[in-house]
Amino acid sequence: MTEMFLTLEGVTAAYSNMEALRRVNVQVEKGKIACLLGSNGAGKSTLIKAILGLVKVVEGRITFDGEDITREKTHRVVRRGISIVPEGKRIFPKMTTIENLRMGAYIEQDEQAIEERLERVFELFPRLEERAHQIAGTMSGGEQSMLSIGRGLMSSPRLMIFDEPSLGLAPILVEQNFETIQRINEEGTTVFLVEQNASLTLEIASYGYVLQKGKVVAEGTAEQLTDSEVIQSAYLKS
Amino acid sequence: MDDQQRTLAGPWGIIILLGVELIIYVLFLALLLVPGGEILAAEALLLVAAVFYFRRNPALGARIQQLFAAHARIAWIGAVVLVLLIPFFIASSPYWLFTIIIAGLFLTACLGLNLQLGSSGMVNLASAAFYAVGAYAAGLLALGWGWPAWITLPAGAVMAGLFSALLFVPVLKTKGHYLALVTIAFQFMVTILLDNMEWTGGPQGLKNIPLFSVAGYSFNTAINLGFIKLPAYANFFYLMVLVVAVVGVASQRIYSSWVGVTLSTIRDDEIAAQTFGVQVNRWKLVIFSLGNCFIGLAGAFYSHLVGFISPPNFAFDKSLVMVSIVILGGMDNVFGVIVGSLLLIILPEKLRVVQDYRFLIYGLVLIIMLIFRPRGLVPFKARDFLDLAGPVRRKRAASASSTVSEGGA
Amino acid sequence: MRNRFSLLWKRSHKGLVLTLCLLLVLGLVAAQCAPGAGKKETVKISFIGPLTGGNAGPGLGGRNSFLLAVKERNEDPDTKYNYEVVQIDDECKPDVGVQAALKASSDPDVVAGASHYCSMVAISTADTFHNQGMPSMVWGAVLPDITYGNDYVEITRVNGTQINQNEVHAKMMYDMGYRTVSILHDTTDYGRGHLKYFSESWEALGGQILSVQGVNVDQQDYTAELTKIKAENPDFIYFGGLTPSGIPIRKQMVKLGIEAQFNGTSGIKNESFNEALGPDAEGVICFLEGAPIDELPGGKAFLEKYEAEGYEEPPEAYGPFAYVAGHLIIDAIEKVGPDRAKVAEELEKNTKDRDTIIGKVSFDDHGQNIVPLITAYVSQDGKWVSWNKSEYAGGQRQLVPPK
Amino acid sequence: MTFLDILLQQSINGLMLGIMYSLVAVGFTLYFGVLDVINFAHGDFFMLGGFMALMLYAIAEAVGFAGNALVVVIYLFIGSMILTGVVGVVTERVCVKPVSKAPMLISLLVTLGLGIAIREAVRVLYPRGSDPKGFPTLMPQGSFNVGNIVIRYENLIIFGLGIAVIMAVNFLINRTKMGAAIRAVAQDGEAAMMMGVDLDRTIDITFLIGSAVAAVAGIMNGFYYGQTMFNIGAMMGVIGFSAAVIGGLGNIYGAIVGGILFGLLETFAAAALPYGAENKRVFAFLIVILFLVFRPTGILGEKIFERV
Amino acid sequence: MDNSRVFWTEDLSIAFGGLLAVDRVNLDISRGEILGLIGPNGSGKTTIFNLVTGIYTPSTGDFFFEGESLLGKPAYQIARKGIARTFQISRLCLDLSVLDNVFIGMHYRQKYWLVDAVFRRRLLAREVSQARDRAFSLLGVFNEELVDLAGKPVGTLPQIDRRRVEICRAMAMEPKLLLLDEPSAGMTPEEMTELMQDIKKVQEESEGISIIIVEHDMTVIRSISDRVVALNYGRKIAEGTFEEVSDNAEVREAYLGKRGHRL
Repeated sequence: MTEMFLTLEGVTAAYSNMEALRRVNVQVEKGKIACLLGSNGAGKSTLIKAILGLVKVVEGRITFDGEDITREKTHRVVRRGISIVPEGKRIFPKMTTIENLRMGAYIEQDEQAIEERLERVFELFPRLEERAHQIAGTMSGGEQSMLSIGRGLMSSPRLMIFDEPSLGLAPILVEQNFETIQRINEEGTTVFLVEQNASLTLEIASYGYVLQKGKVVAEGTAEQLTDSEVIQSAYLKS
Repeated sequence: MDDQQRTLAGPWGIIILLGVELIIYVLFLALLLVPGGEILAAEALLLVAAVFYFRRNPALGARIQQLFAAHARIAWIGAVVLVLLIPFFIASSPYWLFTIIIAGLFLTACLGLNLQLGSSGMVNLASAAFYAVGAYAAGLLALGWGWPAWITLPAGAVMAGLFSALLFVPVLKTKGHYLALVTIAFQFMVTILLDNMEWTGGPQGLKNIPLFSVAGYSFNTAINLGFIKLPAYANFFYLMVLVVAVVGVASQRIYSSWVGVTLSTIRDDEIAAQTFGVQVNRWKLVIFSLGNCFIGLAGAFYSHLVGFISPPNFAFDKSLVMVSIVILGGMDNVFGVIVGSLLLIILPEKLRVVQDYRFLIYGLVLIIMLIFRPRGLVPFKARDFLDLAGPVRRKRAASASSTVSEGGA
Repeated sequence: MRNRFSLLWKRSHKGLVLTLCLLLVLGLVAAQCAPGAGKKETVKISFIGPLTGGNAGPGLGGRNSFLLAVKERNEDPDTKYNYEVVQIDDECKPDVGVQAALKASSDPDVVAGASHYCSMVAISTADTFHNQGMPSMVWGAVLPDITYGNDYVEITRVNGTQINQNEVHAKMMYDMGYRTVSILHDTTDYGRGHLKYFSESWEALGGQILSVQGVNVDQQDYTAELTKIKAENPDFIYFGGLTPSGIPIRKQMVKLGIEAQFNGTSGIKNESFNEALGPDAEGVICFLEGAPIDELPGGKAFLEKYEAEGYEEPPEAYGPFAYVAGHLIIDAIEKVGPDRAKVAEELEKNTKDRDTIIGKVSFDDHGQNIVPLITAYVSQDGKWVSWNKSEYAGGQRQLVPPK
Repeated sequence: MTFLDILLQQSINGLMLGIMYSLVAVGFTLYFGVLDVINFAHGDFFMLGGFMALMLYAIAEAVGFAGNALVVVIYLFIGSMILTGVVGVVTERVCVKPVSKAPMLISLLVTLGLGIAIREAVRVLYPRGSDPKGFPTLMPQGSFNVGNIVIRYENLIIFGLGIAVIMAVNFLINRTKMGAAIRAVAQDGEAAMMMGVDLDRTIDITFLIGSAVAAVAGIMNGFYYGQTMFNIGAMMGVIGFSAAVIGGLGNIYGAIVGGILFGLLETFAAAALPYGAENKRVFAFLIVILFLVFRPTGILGEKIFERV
Repeated sequence: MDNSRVFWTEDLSIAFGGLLAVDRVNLDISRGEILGLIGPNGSGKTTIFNLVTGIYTPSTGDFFFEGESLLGKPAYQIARKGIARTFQISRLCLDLSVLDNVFIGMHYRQKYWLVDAVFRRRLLAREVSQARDRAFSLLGVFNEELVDLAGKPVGTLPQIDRRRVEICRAMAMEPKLLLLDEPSAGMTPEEMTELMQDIKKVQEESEGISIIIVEHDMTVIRSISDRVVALNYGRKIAEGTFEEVSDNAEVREAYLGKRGHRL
């Protein structure tokens, strides 16, 4: 019996009349990397916002670690141990690198722990240590992406959600990011990876869902999905 | 439905329609003529009850709207007749007649402001300054050169339009909060300068501005019709109705024309408008000036109504009242501006019964109304061109539109 | 017909419609059921003044004094009528004033009234009262034009004008040896009026004006203007304006260490000035029309009665004038009956040498009270003391001497 | 007095005025950051702060609490800051936040209405609220001379206090965790929530700080000018907003620069221009308009790209 | 000069704060052609649209329409030359009716001015009548039902209809070059197919119109475009038929990551 960490049951949600989710069922297994694939506008971001309580969930239920978190306020959801690396990095542009990272550990009170985590992030991204006192908005896209991931790690989360970590990055950087994600997972954090880039994602993920126009159109293990026609026809190529 | 429609189209429909108009009219007159604050409370209660009622029964409201749409002409005639009869019913109270004239002036000015604020999205918190320009232009021309009011009235409007040029650059270069601040700053500059300049009479303003008179008939004479004696303000009232009619029809026609569509697009999305060939800057300047013309016209009228103007008449709080009228009434909506100006000019007068607490209540009412009806009392509705284009699509029009058409071809 | 109407008014609507009608009727009835009249015939008189806004202080003081006068007369068994006061706020704004004047005069029951503290408002409503034929007695506004700018029989004024005040002011200072003055005035009609009449009087005497600076009423900081004055080193500073500006000017003058006498006009003659400034008010001079109230018979009684009524606000400088206006108006009505034209005639023509708490009152043919007396006051130990009775006049204390 | 003396003296005057403008401008800047709202009632919080202090002083006198002046002053400042701050938070919750997502004009009008309500409430509820109210003299009244210039201890204290408050706010915003949350919300509210920041609480705190700082300015204003009045807030609001914009909206240093610049502008216009005293605001507002047109982001603001 | 070339850019570039969003891009399109513009998010497609419609001014480079340089011209003039566009995030005026939204596309053909608005109602009625018929026929190309919805505020319409209205608004300008920015965003596959047929129909009905379409959905691009240009990091990385471009290694890498060949 595998333990389901995060589950969405029949979740329907709407976001500014645009993207919508229709009765979505998704489960993330503890300690694994689950992924959610889908093209632009498929509703991936809405799904994440639904988990975080940023979008109104019309029906359905979201649970995390056995507890109902449907319609819970964002900061409470985060305090339960979910961390997010949002789409488009969403770093705080007028803060320095280190301030950004400290924001990531906002819910942590223990200064000692924060220092330790900072070191861990710097170990993971030596580049960030070099730029520790630079204003984040002036850094390159790749560095901002590292910062965003680093910031997500700072809360020492039990579940990390990545929203399109490949977006707008050079392929080499994308690969680096994915390697980092894999490493994070290996160190014990459950990962929910939401991506457009299917091939790389399926390489590191164990289980996946394909979202299209707000509905889950396919799911299965990474191998099943890689070979699946669904992905070929509905998502990537014609 | 068909049966109902046929009935509404018949004579019974007309009677019901006139009945509705009459009820509103009586409530309005009662508000003015019954002394004391109880009537205000009673009608406010009535209004709130009606709002809730219509919200729960939207069909009834829709049907009344259809009724008005079906008999637009009769509805208009009825309304005009009722308006023209107002002086007869309140002949005993020049005070209320005067207050209604003031409401009419604010209506004129706010129609101009509505062009800027409502139709094109340009914030103008300096409307009292342009009101002042119109008033002073009229007053100075009348006093200095002895121009008759018939010329100073449009001259005041034109001067206000010309003065708009002072703000042309800021209007194009700033938006939102920043434009608001520009116009506030301009407003303060104008009031301070009016106090300090010699040739505008300084703080003492202009005195003894001649009141209206036509061919020797002074508007300051009471009208004696034999069976009833109307106060002198009745003259001004009818002139005001004329001015409001001209400005109102012009506003409504601008709204229901290509120009209205263009302005709406500029308001909603300047960039999209540009990419469809709209000369956004030119339109903004034209409308800004035109709106100020209307405001200036109201100012000039005020000069000749009271015969005395001075800087405190044109302070920032007047701008606020005008903006409140437009926003509270409903932006880009001539009917909304009418409702807004009647409400916001008459309400403080009725609130006089609570004396000291008047402005506290006024402030609170403003906040509450804005929180609960941020789109105004009469919200903007999609323009309906289908009627204008003739009978071809009548059938379609009936099914596609639920709005009241006000632009008769 | 039921059928037709039922289209609009279904049965379910009926209850609501009925309730609404009932409510309306109730409202109307309630409105009409005003408290029943007493034995005497009721006559309405109006009081108009600033009851809200920045000038509400003196406005409310005037109102209370006026109410006191009316109360006295109503309690007097000899009066023929029962008087009811209609009080209206003019916010000290001309356009609101016109509406207020119209409201009062539109009511045919209102026979006469005391109106206006602010000059601008009084000027703007003169025409209105004239057109409506309602007698209006100005109780606080001081611009000469209010009475001298027209020939209306309806307009009278119980208080003096800026001209009287400034003549006396200039003369007194000149006689004491002051020669140079720096003038501050607010940019309202009130301040500019004082500037005009004081400059005329002062220059006629041969005094020298070092500088004239206008200030805005909503200003808090006057250090820039005062620093300039400090450099000019005048014998005294003249300020034409009201208390809200007067307090910070005096305060900042002290703080900047300007050694010069500070004189104000009637606009600062109120308790707030002394209360707010505390010891800094010491030695400030101002002028007010009329005799010092507590030196006249009846004046003390007025103050005591005012005190006894427990009004929240003090009567302020012009309260006694409003009080007198109330009495004069009622006197006229008692004499000629509640008829506007007769009352107006009576007030303007027959108010001669009347003894009041502000001294004798006589109207000239413009309806202006020719007050024989202007009183100088000096702030002494936190109170306005009339000059002649003060320790300054007695020599125990010293003003800031001329250079 | 020499020309230089006058210049120096006027500079002192301008700085004193400017420091109060700065304190009000800080509030505008904070609110605009976190809620994108221009709170035109802010000037009335400035006024309210002064009246709260007066009320607290009256209470202290009534119960016979009278330590030395320093204790009383501290009590007045802290008490008024708390009370005004609480009023600020309550009004934010009730009036400002519900309309912060509405079109800008609505929020503008609501805050203007709020300003009217606060002003009138003070006038009606405070005993004899329409009169100017004197402030107790609790500051040391001595002075010393540098050449011909008079420098008062009181001025030094108020100026020092103003600078200290601004530095404290700066410390709070830039050096504390709470401040980090406020800045994060200002830059990207949603991302801040994703970090676990409680958005509502952060906005509350911002209004608490903004109102409390305005209260400080209000009390300083009272001590410095010796009086306060219920209607001084409206003009202060407009000037505070102008100062915030001149400095660069959303930037705390900008608020200081803008406030002091506005104060100096007014002072020197009054002192140096012909008819300057009566027209100084005309001049100052003209500068505001020029700034808005030619450098809308203010002296210290950054350029913003409009995304299409 | 190739006469059939309607529009082309020369080394078009723009930088935002040091970042080259569009880097020396050369595009050209012939009369009647449909050009697909593809590339990952942030590769500069929309920015190119913003440049050639005059919303941004290029840092360097130039662009030509019918042989004439439009560099530095204000947006409304460029529009009047015959370039119309839609927006990625719909920029319709949601409070206005469908008809009003389409009318704005006809804005600059109307000779009607402020004075006419007040005094010449007959003229207006005539013009409205014509414009309405044109709008109806445009809306009718897509869907007869849209005609019935003409009086409704756009905000009440479903996503696909809004897209259609937006395209109608652009078509109402009778443009010679139409720029479509992700017309299918936020639609179901069925809706998308429908919309693509519509676009084809539009092109058939208006002879000779050229279309540049930015699209994420490869189905759309394949089915509709004559030629495809791929962008990455603001640079053009490939050009040719859909097959050529989609087989291009650099494109696959840009889209799918380095190991994209596995699929």
